[in-house]
Amino acid sequence: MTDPVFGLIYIFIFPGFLFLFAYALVLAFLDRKIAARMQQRVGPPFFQPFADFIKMLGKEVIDPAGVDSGIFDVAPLVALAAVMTAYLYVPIVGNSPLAFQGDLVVVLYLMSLPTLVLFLLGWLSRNIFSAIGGIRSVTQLFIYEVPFFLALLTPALMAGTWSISEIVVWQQKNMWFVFLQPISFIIALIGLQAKLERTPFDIPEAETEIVAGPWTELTGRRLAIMDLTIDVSLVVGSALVAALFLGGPMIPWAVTPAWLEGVIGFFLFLAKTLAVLLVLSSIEVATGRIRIDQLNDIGWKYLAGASIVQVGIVLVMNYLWVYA
Amino acid sequence: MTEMSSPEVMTGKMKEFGITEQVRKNRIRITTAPDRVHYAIKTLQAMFGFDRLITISAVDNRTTLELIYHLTGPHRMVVSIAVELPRDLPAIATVSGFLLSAAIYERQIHDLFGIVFTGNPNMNRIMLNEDWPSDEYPLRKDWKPGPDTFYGGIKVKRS
Amino acid sequence: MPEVVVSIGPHHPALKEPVNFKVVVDGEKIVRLELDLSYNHRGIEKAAEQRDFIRVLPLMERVCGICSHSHSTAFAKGIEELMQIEIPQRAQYIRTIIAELERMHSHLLWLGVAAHVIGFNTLFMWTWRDREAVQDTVEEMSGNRVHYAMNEVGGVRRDLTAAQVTTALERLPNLEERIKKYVDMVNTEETMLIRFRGVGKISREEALRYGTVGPTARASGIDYDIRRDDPYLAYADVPWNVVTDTNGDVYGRTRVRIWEVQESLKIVRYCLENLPEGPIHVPAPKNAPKGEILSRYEAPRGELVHFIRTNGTDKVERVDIRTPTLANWTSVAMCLVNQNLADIPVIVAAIDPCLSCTSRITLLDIHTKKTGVMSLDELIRRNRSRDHGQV
Amino acid sequence: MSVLREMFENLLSRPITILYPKEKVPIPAAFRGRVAIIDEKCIGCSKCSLVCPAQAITMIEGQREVEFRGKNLARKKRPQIKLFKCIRCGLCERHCPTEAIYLSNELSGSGTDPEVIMV
Repeated sequence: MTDPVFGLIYIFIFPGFLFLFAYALVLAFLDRKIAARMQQRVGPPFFQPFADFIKMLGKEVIDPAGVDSGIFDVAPLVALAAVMTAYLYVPIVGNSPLAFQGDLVVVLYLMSLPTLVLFLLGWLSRNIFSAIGGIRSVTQLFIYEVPFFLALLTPALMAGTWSISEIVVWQQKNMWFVFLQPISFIIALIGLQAKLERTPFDIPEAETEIVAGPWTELTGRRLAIMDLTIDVSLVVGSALVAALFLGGPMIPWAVTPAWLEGVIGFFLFLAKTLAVLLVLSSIEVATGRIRIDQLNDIGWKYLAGASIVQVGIVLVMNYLWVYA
Repeated sequence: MTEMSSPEVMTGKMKEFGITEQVRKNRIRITTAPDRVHYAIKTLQAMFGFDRLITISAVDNRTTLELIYHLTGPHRMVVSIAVELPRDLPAIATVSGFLLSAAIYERQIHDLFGIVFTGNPNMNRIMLNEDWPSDEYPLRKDWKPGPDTFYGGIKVKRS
Repeated sequence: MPEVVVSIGPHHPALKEPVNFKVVVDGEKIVRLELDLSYNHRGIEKAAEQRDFIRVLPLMERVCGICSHSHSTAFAKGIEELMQIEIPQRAQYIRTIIAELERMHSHLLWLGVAAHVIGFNTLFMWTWRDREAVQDTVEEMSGNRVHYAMNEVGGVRRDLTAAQVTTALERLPNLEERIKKYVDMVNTEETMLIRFRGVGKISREEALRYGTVGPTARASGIDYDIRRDDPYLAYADVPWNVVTDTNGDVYGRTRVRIWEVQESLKIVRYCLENLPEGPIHVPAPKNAPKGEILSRYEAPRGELVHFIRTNGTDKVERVDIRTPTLANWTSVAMCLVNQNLADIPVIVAAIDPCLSCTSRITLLDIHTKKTGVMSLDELIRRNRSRDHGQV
Repeated sequence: MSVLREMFENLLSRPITILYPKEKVPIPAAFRGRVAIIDEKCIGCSKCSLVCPAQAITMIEGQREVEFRGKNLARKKRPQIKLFKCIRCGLCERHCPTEAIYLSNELSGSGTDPEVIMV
């Protein structure tokens, strides 16, 4: 990180925020298009998410009676900022220069900030639907957080390092974690689906029961930013799962011209995130919303149990591997 | 003991309630006095197995208000018990005690006709809006929408 | 969470039509429910008394959008019976065809809505895509997708040409195969089972006591079906059977409705194949003789009853419409107690409420000052008192 | 899971939606659209205005020589239709002795002012 100009470009332009926003909107479009085509509908044009974002930015901002509009403006920004900083540590084109020991834990923490912001918005907007929605989003957070964290920490356990980039390097030398730890991969996908509050787990935003949950009173630019937060966390989540389980943007054999390796790595990253997106979309299309108490049973009985079993297996493999 | 006899026999047996006539293959019509309605319905339930209330219909035949209870049972016969009520003070005991589904029908008739069902625990509005003038009953023949009274909803110039 | 009143109000995404539930919720459990109907009441019974028999039929059709043919047929067949005129066999068959097509499209629409209510939008899109086949058939026969205007006192207004019969028959096999797929989807699809099984359960005795009608009652094991108990139109000589189920919950109602769609398809195919020749209309007299009749009809949602009294003129003296949804409201109120808040739309959608049927006088949304509604605990209190033998 | 198989089949097949402005929706022959009057045939008997449930048809002045069943007679009135009051039930078409008024296949459009007169 010697040359500041390269650092600025890295953060702001190419694999940085500009690319992040563009890719978030592309993934949002692809998600809606895949879901539409699976239901034999035509689906939106490619610029639809961008058009929604711009339109909502222009819409009038309505403050419900008795609501502290200051916090209502700041909260979505906090959520967006958290998720964007999480993005910096995820390897896009080869290792991320900002990587440090323990950035996996930072990324996981920053990823769960939007849910807390949603709860705050729900509680603040003095409307019974959003209050119930906010409580549901936090209840859901407690349920899926434990298995999700365990599933994402087992690769770190096996690779012996807490930095995502080093885990990716480890995977180049040995096998991808999707083959070594299949249970964690499945739990990571389910946890990601729950974190993004997509259909089987969109209990907080159940439009047929509590109108739009915490999102009810969000209007204008606040809604635009919160939507962008969810799209960005879709990119960060799928990039995280791609990096930890599908080998990230690295290729095993060295390629003579150094920059070519970066380009191939980038396209690998795109391919893997799209694969993860396809899985997430088909989960969304194939299932209906479950109730919060059912989620409680499934979450603690099956997900948590499976992730603990997976941790056990990883410890045994570590033990054998170290002494093999 | 629910007697599964033929319609003609049933009509004969029901003579005791009042004027009985067999309208169609499986329809029997009984006209009784208001105070014998409970007794008639309860015996029909017990003796002839008419356990389901289809509906309660109300008709305003200008001189009196008429209530007709339609009952049916597993034997697919339909009996209609008609009761005449005086126009000025129409009141009758509720049947929602032993026929639970009658609660909504009675409240609807109370809203639209003004027949008071004594004993129905929840006699408030179900069909009309809250600020409908409480003494006007729209489905009575002599009711005309007052030109100046406002019946809720949007103001419509009544041609 | 203290006890909180959640008003699933007159305007709510889950409700297609205005009904107001004031639900008292403790956390996610429902403690008490207050039900307020009639935001969509248009005074049809009063208006019907001022229209002669030709002009009253379009009004009867507009009692409800989805079951418009039910209302106009129930009314027309009541008047024809009072006038003692026998409509030709071909007209009976055409009315049966349109009635069963309406039942198919109403049930398929309901299946889509039930799937949408639990968030399973794929089935919602698929069922409503397949429903288009039924809608196209009906549009070719009657000229309109919703208000068919087929009925007239004395018969049917439009004849079915041979071309229409063949195109309709060609559509049925594909539709049958699609419905077959939905039947086993409903039985095996985990995402629906988890939300439908055991929700809003009514036992057979309770269903009888609350006076439930139609698929809701048949799902609890009561095999009441007016088409067989009190046969009208051409149902007596068409081979079909009444479908019942014993689960009594939303899952049972879904299965009953889908089996009914299969039965209706069989009826439509039978009627189309042996459609008798002959006239479609009999000249009806202008006035109906003095008399009264209880005309019963099996609408898609249950038993629809028109009590008609005529006084010798060309206008009806009184028509009292009791629609199936009105009869089912008591059972909804009862089976919602201590269910989850998330299940309200599922249980309410399970009786397939048709609000425009239930209420019939003009009213726009007035924010209610006094909640004058049937509250649930009165029902329970009286119910409990009844159980102790106090009649 | 049968749903998965069908989902991926749909993913590869063409969507079912008809892109309305480009591809036209096929309108069946019996479609009840906008009311239309053939002025030559109309004999001004005002049956349609009597039978119309929505009272959308009023009779206005309209002298014309009309030929009806071999005889020609001078018609004094002809029907005038308020387009957005018409509910397209087809009763006028049914009761017109000379098939002068009928429901065509065009769409009848929509509007809020019930007094709009169809030309």
